[in-house]
Amino acid sequence: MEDVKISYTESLISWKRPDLRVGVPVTVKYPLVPTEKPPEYRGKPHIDPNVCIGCGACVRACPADALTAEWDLENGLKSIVSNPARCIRCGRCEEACPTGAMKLTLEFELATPNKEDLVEVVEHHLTKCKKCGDYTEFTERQVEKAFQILPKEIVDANALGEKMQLCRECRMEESVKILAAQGRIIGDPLLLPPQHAKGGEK
Amino acid sequence: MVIYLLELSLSLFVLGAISGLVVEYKSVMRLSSTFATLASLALIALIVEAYGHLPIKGELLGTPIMIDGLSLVFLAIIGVVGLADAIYTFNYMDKYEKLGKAWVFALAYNAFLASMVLLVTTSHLVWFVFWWEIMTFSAFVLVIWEEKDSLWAGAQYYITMHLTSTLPLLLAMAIGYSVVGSFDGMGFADIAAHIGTLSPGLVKLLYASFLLAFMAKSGMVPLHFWIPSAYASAPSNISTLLSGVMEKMAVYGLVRATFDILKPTVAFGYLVAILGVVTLVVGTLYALKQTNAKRLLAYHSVGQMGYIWLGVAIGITFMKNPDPTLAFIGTLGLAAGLFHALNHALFKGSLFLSAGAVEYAAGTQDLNKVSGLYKIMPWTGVFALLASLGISGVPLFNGFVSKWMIYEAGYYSKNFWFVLGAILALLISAVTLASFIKFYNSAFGGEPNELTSKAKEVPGSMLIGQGILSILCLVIGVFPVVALAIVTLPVGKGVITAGVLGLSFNSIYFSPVLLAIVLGVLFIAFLLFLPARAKETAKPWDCGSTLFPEETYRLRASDYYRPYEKRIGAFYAFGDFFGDLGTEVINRTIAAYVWIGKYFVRTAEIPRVTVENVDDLRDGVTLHLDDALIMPIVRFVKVVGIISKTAVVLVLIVAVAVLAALIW
Amino acid sequence: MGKAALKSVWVFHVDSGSCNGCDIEVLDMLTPYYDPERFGIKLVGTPRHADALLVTGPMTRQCRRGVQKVYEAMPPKPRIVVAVGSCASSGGIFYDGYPIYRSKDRFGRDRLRSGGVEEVLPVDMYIPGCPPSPEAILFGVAQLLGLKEKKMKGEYYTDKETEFKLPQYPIEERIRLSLRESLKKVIGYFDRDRVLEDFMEIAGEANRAENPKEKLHALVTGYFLQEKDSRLKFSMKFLENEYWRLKDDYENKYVALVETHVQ
Amino acid sequence: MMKTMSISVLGIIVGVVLVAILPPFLDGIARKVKARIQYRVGPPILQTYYDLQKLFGLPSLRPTENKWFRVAPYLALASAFSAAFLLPYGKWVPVKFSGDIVVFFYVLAMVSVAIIIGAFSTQNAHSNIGGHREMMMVLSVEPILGVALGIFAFKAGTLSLSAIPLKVPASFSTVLAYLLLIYAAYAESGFVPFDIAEAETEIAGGVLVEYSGRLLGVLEYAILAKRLVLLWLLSTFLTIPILRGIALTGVVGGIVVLAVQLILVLVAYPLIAALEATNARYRIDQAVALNTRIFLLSLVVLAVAAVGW
Amino acid sequence: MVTKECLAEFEDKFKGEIREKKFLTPTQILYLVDKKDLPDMAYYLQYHPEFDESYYVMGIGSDERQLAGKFAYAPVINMLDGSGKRENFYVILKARLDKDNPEFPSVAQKLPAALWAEREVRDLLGFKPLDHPDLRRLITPEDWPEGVYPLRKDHAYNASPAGELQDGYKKAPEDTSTVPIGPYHMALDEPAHFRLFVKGEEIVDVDYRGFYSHRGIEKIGEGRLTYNQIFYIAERICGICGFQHSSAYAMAVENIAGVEIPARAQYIRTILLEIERIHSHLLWAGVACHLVGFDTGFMYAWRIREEPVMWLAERLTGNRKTYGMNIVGGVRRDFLDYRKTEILDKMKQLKKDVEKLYNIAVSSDILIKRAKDVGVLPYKVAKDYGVVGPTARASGRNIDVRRDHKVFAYKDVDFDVPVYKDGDVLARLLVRLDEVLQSISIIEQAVDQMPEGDIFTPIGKLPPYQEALGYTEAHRGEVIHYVLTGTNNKVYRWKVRAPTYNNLAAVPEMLKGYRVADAPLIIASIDPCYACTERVQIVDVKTGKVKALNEAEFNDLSIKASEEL
Repeated sequence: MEDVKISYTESLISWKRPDLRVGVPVTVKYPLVPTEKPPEYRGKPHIDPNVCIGCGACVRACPADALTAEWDLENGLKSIVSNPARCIRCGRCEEACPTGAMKLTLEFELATPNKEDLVEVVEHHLTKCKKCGDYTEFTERQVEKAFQILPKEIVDANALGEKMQLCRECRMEESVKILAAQGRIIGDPLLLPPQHAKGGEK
Repeated sequence: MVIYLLELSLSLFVLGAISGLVVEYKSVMRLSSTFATLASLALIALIVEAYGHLPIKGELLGTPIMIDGLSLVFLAIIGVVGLADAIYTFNYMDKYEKLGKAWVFALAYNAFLASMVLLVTTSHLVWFVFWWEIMTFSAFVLVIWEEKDSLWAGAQYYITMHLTSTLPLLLAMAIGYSVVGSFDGMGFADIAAHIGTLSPGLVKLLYASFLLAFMAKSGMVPLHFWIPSAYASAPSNISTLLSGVMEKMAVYGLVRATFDILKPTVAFGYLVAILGVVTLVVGTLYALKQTNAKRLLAYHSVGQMGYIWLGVAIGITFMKNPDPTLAFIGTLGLAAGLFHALNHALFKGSLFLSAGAVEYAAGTQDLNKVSGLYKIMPWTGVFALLASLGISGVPLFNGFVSKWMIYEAGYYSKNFWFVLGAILALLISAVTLASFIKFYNSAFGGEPNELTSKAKEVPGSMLIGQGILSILCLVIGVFPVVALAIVTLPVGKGVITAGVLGLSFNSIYFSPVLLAIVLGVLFIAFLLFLPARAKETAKPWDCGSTLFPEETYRLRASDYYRPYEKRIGAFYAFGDFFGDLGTEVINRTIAAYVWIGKYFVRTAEIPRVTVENVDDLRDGVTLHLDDALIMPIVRFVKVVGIISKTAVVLVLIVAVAVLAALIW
Repeated sequence: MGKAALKSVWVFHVDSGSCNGCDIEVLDMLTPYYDPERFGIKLVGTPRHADALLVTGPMTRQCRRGVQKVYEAMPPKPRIVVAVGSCASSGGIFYDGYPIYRSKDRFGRDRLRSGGVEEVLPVDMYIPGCPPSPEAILFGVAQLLGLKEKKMKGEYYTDKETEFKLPQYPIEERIRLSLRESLKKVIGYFDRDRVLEDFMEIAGEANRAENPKEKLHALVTGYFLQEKDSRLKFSMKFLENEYWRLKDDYENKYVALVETHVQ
Repeated sequence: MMKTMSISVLGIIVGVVLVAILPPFLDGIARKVKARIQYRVGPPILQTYYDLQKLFGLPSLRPTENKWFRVAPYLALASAFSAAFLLPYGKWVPVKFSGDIVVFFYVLAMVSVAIIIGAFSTQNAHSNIGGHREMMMVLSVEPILGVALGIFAFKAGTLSLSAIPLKVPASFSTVLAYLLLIYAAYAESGFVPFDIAEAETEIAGGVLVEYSGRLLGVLEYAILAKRLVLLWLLSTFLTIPILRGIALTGVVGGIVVLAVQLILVLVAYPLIAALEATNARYRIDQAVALNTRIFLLSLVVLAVAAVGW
Repeated sequence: MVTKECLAEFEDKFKGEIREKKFLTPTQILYLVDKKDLPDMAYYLQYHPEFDESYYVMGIGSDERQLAGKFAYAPVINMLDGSGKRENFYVILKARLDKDNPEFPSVAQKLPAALWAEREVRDLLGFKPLDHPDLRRLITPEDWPEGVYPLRKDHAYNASPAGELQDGYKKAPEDTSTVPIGPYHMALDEPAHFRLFVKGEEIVDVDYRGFYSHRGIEKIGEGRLTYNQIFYIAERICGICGFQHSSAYAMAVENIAGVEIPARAQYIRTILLEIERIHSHLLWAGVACHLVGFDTGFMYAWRIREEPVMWLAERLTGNRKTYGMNIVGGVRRDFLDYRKTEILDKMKQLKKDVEKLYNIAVSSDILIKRAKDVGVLPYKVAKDYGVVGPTARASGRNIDVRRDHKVFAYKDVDFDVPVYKDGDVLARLLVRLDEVLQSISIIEQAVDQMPEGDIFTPIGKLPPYQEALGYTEAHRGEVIHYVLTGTNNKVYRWKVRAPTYNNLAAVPEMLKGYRVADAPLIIASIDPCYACTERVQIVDVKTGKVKALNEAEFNDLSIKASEEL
């Protein structure tokens, strides 16, 4: 209540272009002095590697394939590759990201003579299937996150803790078993954000 | 010596004329043009010889000869243009080989040149008229050379000449006779001496008849309609002579008649000036519209004659003015007019030769159809450009100097009408430039198209012919003193006696040499300092389009200056109306001629033969067993027929006129 | 290309099939606010005069020949090519459409996202953006002129090197995610995180209180007094309701779930 | 004698050098002024020098084999500078003779002629259209110049460029003649409503479309130099009649006149730039129509001069 | 509901051919008809005496072999009553075509507006319009192989087979020279190739090859993207009218889903649409000034476009152009209060600036001279070609989708639709400047009236194989999208008709008889957006002529009039 930090809207209202000239030549001083874009700007997307869980929701949301997922099932790696050279700045990745790792920054100074400079890779390790030893399609962080989201009760009730550690085939087998045993589908999609549900499905 | 050279020249012409006896076509052409070349050289030698010994009087074949400054100017024109033209003819006439009739050409061509030489050297009105008629007729024969379409143009020319040139001259002769009383005594000086005894009405008639005769010959405006078709349909070497030389005879006649026979009066000067200005405007503006190379040049001939007449008119108006400044202006004007006559002969001659070369190489006169010839015919291109710049009056070329003198004279006259004339002349100079930019660029600019890519550079002799004239354009442009030495002869020492002669063209006046040095030094300096490093070739920038028809990617000759032409559309509508009227009148007259001629002379009923191939010949003249033998006779009969027909009509007209005079 | 070239670069603009967003931004760059003429940059009407090409668009097959012609029509030196926009840099959203030109059969899904202008011309400067704002284009141009250094460099992270810490929030993660999702309905994806942050701060405080429901209501009311923006108030109100709805909902569901499981 | 000679030679050199180096500077001013009118910062004043320096350093492409294409820019530049030799600088005139004003305008027209022939030597309709527009401009402007000269001939009694300003009397018709001259010079220079031959947005640069690199630089320089030369003429015509007394006295007077001429040029250029910035381009038929109308009006002025006003 | 009696007559007249009648929405009627009388039906509807402003909108071709075993071709007519008495509606005449031999009688032989549409279906789907006056290639690249039809379902969306270059250009008429405008020309911001056949500077004939920007958007939309992603490619159909396209697409999908989006979302869309219109019109005004060499006008227009408008858009949506604001069921960002005040502030500033621009434009003598009586498009031709937007309104056509079909929040705000009768470039300029002022007023009203509430209604799965139209009035005219849903969140057929598609076909008509110098201005005067259109190519002027008797005279008169100036 008594904190002095400016509220969100005030910070937006108070924003001014730093390099604006007042007077007859209206030309901005940029690029001679640095400038910045308004806080609402949709700039280059950036993945916060500390927060990214490698779920790939952004990849699925991206209409332009600026974000791709590279799978290396041999070494158990899943890389989210972002290349703003293709990015259309629609912000769907930001919208879809369940962890807030993907953000459109205010960065607009992307020009470069070499496209290598634009590539952004976040590499994730995949978990291993408890049953067959192959790599699953879940990253380690993804599993961790899943446990954070799911209420303990549900995890326990559906034995999800086990299932998350299985590869797709093994999981299918399990599910079939349970389905056969119980005659119904378990898990409430309401409890999972839809994107994440999609991410998990793959 | 001078007379001897004249005789030499004439006898060479005669040799050329009879070289038709050698039957083989090409040999005839080579032989006759060689003789014509030699004759022209003899003429040039004559000029050199005569310079400084003027005037020279003598007799040739019983006719009185007088060579004065004025004659010399025109002898120079005949000599130089004749030389170039004869060299050009050496190969050019090969084009018409399948037409045959080489002997006619040899005869007519040499007679044409020789008659003009005699015309400017004679000092006798009767002989003047006689040579005038020979010139007219031989020109006619040459104009209708291609027979097909040119026949009508030739008829227009010849009959116009009959009515507006021969007839007035005959009338003038009659008046002269009435003054002097004997044919022998009809030297120019004699008539001039007796002119005072004439009644004012007859003097006016004399003025009018001379004016009419020379107007018609030089194509002054109401009587200019025969020029484009005649020049365009004649072979190019003939067009060169027609435009470069024959037209000038009218100027000679005008100056001679005005200053030697009559007196230069202000009113007459104004009349000539108005004719000149109207002609230069009409002719050149019409030229702007043309897309046929030779028609364009022909209209320019009309226009440039306007300049000459304007110059002469200034002379006529002001030379006798008591105010020494104005008298000097008059002298300047006359000198400018004569100078322009010489220049016009040079550049227009060269241009007609170039047009002929283009036609020779590409097979068409249509400027819409040719392009990129510079790549194929670089020399012709250069010569055409030099001559184009000359006629456009670009500094450092001869046209500029004479035009500049005309403007000077006009502006300094401080007479509203003459200043207006000078302004119009200045405007028309720009129009000329525009027109020649079109002429040169549509033929030589751009890339070769389907038609022109097959063309080849013309033979050397043709290039020499063009080269002589074009290079003279440049030489005279940079060193006008060379030409002024001749053209000021009549002003200073010849027929014109003006008090002031300040035409020293080096310091206070325009100095093209200085300009040339400045321009040349700057130009070369720039070139050396910043040489054009254009190594990589590229295709013309077509906005990046695919499958683009490159051939149509340029302005066609008919497209140039359309907005401007539209702007002055009213002028063209007006002009066209009178042009149509004139054509209608002359066509009716031709019809009448033919009708009357037919009535009196039935011998020359020879079917008109279109000679495209051997079959054509057979169609027309199937009865004759040997074409090669019979055709000359057929042609001869034809010529005789024409002569007798026209002669009959002429006699009839004269008779009626005399009858009318008697009754009156 | 001497020193003078840096003070004077004439550019020709080529569109290789772009949506014209970039084209307009290129033109926009010429207008008073950005005025590249102060660096000697001028837009010219023919490639003959141009030192640099600004190419936009994903390089359609129909355009390819024209673009090549433009390139060849430029003077042999310096022939700078600038790819403006994401399409020009990589083919953009259109990269694998059927009329888009591709040399060989590259599909454009490699890390460099090959595609666009580079398929036809050697590119000297990429300016990605959809469309790049005039400032972004100016930045690229300034780099060409040597006024600026490039800012981007490739980034490569692996999960082993970075420290992963699951963020902890005062409310349950699943409820947070649900709220975040439904907040899109009310205030849109852009503002939702900040609103949610504010809410979570309040909710956390409320959760520590004895009667969270009342406390939260009180705090939200307090927030109302402080915040002027009606939309934020509206969403705060919405969040409060939604929060309790979800909680209750979950309780009910969970109870039902447990019950069925027990069965 | 030697001293006056050397001073006049010096004056001439100063003048010609001014004409040689000023054009890009003036263009720089114009660009700056235009930029300011458009609320922009605009290029540095010396920008045109940078542009030209760059162009001079670049190779050119050869879209045609025609030699004229390569010669034309140099000829244009040489012509523009040759015309500069006829102009008075202060009291010093490099070259003068009677009637040199006619030569002056013809030599300037040669700039256009060279450009036009260069433009037509290529197989490019844009360039050709540019050439024929330029020609039409020359065609329609020339008579107006002619009338102005006619009036000078009437009123000043001379056609010498250096003598007209010394002799021209102040009268109604000379004022109109001045206006005509200014109009004609403006139109001939190809400033904005009349930049029809180079219309970038219509015919992609028109006469310049095929030129590149150094040739383009030379051509641009020629065009700029031509503008300056015309402007210098106007400045002379305005300055010397006013400073007639000073102009005829000594070296100092000459220097003063030269300075005033220069200042006038420097002042006039921004004005022209402002005029350029606030006008759209005419279509060629509209320009021709305007010019012919002015020509017809100018004939009235000529009559006025003939009457003696 | 649609005025019944008007259609009763139509149904009666073509009783034998109409198989089925279906209301897609209350104002969109689909008739399943036999192909035989297609031209007559379309003609009847376009020249319906009571719906006097009706026009042919587009022809949808689709490969419905997976659905119905046949191809389908469907001309769409916008039934507009100029007097405003009746409710306006769209009629879709869907005809099924044989799957092996997709022939149909060409509508274009009766309606020139259909010229392009039928060339398009020929190119992209391999249909065979019988008796079409000009069946040259329109859309596919010049080196696209013959016989490969990219929009057929058996063609992969990313397959790009190589082929030989084919010459589909008109031969230059006798005695003319050819002046290319484009593909790369200063006057065109985008590639398009106009081949002007000129005599002097006068244009006698025109050939047009466009579709340089054909990027296969519809196919990508049907192939790679889901229906939610299509927004972003729809937005990139055109960088200027992106939001119009995305809104029209959204509207079509929402029509299929049968949801009414929240009122607040409608208002936000309206405001953004108008902001887009303002920036586009100012852009156009600037370009028009630029084309006639009036650089200060250009700079002025673009300056006032930049500062209030573009920067405003940047703050409202995060980007200057591609707003990325739409989603099925609503919008993605909300307008917080400060954004609303910002809009109002900027609009106040803009209003002053625009009025000044208006004065500058109208007081610039030469600008008026250049624009007056140039590029005249008579009312009749405008109707025949189905010209839309400001171009149509400058020719006296009183049509405006915003008003006529009451889309989004336009039903709640007051605005005028400026209509000029002159049909020249000047009229188009004035229409646009008037519209900017109208737009400002619309925005002000919309901001004032903006209701509270949600901005987005979530929509689950779309029902498969349903179709509907969505439309907005873009700056250049009516944008119309047709969507046929598929399974798996995909779209089965998505057809876009941008306004320039209709307008461009009429450009050669406007060009003829004017001069090369006018050409850039005339071409620009319809505010062409090739990127929009090109999802398509060539106008044949000669063959595509359906002219009023006195049109030639009319043109002559107007040319003369322009010369007088």
